[in-house]
Amino acid sequence: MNFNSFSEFLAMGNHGVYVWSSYAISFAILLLNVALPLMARQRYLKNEARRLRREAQQ
Amino acid sequence: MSNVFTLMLLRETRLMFRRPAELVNPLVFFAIVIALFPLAVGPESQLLQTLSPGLLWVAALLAVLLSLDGLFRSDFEDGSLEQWVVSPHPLVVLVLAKVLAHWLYCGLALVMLSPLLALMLGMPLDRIPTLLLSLLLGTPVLSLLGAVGAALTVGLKRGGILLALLILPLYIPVLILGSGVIQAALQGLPTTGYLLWMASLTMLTVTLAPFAIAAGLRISVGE
Amino acid sequence: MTDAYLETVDLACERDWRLLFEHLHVSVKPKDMLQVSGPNGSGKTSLLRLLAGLMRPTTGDVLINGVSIHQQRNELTSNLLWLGHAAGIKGLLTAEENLMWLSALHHGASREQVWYALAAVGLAGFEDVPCHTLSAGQQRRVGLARLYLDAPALWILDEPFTALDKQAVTQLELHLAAHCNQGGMVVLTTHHPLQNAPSTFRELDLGQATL
Amino acid sequence: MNWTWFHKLGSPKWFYEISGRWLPWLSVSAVLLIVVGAVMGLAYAPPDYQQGNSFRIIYIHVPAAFLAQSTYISLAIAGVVGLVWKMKIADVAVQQAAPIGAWMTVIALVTGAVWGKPTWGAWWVWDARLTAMLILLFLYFGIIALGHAISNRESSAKACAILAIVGVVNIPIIKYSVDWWNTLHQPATFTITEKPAMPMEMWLPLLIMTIGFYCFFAAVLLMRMRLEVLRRESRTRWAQAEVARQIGRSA
Repeated sequence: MNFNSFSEFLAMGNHGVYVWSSYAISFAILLLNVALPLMARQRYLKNEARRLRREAQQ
Repeated sequence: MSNVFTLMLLRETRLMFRRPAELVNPLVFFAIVIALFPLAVGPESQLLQTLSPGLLWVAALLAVLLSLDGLFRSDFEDGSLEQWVVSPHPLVVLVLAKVLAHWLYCGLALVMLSPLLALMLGMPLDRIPTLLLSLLLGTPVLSLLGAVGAALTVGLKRGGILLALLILPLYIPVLILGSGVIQAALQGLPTTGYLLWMASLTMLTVTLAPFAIAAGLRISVGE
Repeated sequence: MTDAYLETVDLACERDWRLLFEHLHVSVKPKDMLQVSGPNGSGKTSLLRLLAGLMRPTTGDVLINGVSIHQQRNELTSNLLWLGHAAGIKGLLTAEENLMWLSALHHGASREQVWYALAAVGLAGFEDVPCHTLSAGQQRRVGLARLYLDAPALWILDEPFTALDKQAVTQLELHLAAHCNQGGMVVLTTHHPLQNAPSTFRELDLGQATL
Repeated sequence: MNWTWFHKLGSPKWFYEISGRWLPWLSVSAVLLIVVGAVMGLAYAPPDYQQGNSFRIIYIHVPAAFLAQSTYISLAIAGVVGLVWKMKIADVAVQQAAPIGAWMTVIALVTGAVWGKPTWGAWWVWDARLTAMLILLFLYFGIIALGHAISNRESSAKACAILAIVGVVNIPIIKYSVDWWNTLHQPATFTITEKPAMPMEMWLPLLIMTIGFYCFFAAVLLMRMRLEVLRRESRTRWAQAEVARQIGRSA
């Protein structure tokens, strides 16, 4: 561990804003990359389910 | 084979001279864009001279880009492209002739006009040969790479803006080298090495791009 | 089956998520005339474009003498005359210039042959008129004049009869039949029932083939 | 050499089955590696003697930049495979990998800019590497835009493949010319990846993060490709059965 206290860890020697913001933005983008295909999949399955129901009714 | 090449050049020449407006439009555009800059940044001659290599190159690049949207469009719409694809002659040869014609009537014309505009921007007379050489080596690359984009977007309804999006990033090396050479010349640095680099870039594009253009046209026709 | 020059094997075509046709087996041998018919959007033009090698099939293949056309493009292109919806006629060029160029793309033709062909489609005297000043029917004839040049064996024609007057239609029908009788092959789409078809005439209804 | 595996890989059904087996492993290792790498990089690596703690941004920046470039190259490779061997899976890969690559480029650009503020005192400096990254982003935009503009999905995959190949030939030329451009106009004093001999505690997290990013890329790519394969194969029986199974599970 390179830091003596948690507050020092957060401060990052006055560069905390830069380090934490870039990590936050990057992880947000990574999560977005996971979420988008998952949502697209859900949407596709929902559409297919609706289509199958419609065809079953006919 | 070479026969078809010259016939294609002849056909393009005929078409070009029967619509002289299309021949003149890129040139007028080039001149207007160059005239806009002194109006925008002020007429200070030192500033204009420093900016002149970049201005001339960006304006030439945009003028070529503007003319490219129509490169294959009318041939696509009237069925000429289909005829080229079903011809026993290699599409690459036909395409090379077509792009050569485009360069002759657009790129080369811009090169000829550029000294006049360069002098208006205050470029010293003894740097004009470098300018001419850099544009002469660079504009074929603009035509060839642009034709790749034009071939890929010819079947699309609003291909114009997309074409710019595809092609402009690919133009960056030519732009950097082309304007950099003139800047180096303005600063009195040697330019031969970079001109040779540009020449090899041009050769590389001339050998590879026609295949990409032909493949792009086949896709657009087959859609 | 074995004497077929051009044939399709289990051909399927899909456009914009819609299946136009599948499991299509068509064969054309010398002297054959094949009319592809069907309602709008049934894939007539697509089938013709597949046969001409302009499009790639979704599945299946198109063969010439048993070998895929995509492996022997030259065999296809040097024996093919393709006339699409648009025939590749430039409005700014004259009829003669257009024909000279289009024939140069294939085997080439002399000026006399081009003049003869233009006369054959009733355009004598219009040789050096820019095509955009001609009427739609006359422009169509400039494209069709290629059929009177020293033409390849396989003709694939998409709607060749559009914009033609009655007399020109009859003339073209007779010319197509003559080409077949001399051992040529014609594949065409048209909505109009042919009056002068050769004995080898067949019709392929895509509307029924898919149902 | 036996090439059957190569052609089998081209079969969408086989791809769907095998990727389903790989996906959990890839996802788990991506999460583990990225978390471990981030903790090590943020807390345990010693601060840089020149840049202090702001250098910890490289643990994101470098893997993202690395991935952004190699993704573009893999686009071109997949494009060649799709064009030459007509492999459907390669077509799918080209279009599904492009957005991920573009997002990685965005990460590299944003972290590079944020790093620049304490180091150079400006959010954006026309540094050779950042500029090359920006151009790469534009190249990605071109491919994505072309893919969306062409409605016929086979033509669109082929067109994207050609554009990617042309772009890949251009990348070394762009890199060379941007470097030259940078030396012609006074360069920025030092760049984000320029490091004098790094101690082990410094580069180990970097290595872990890079591998983690690659696993992440592979996992997301497989997720996207699996969905696209289901869409494309919606007419086949196995895809319909799979969709029905998934619907049953989510209902």
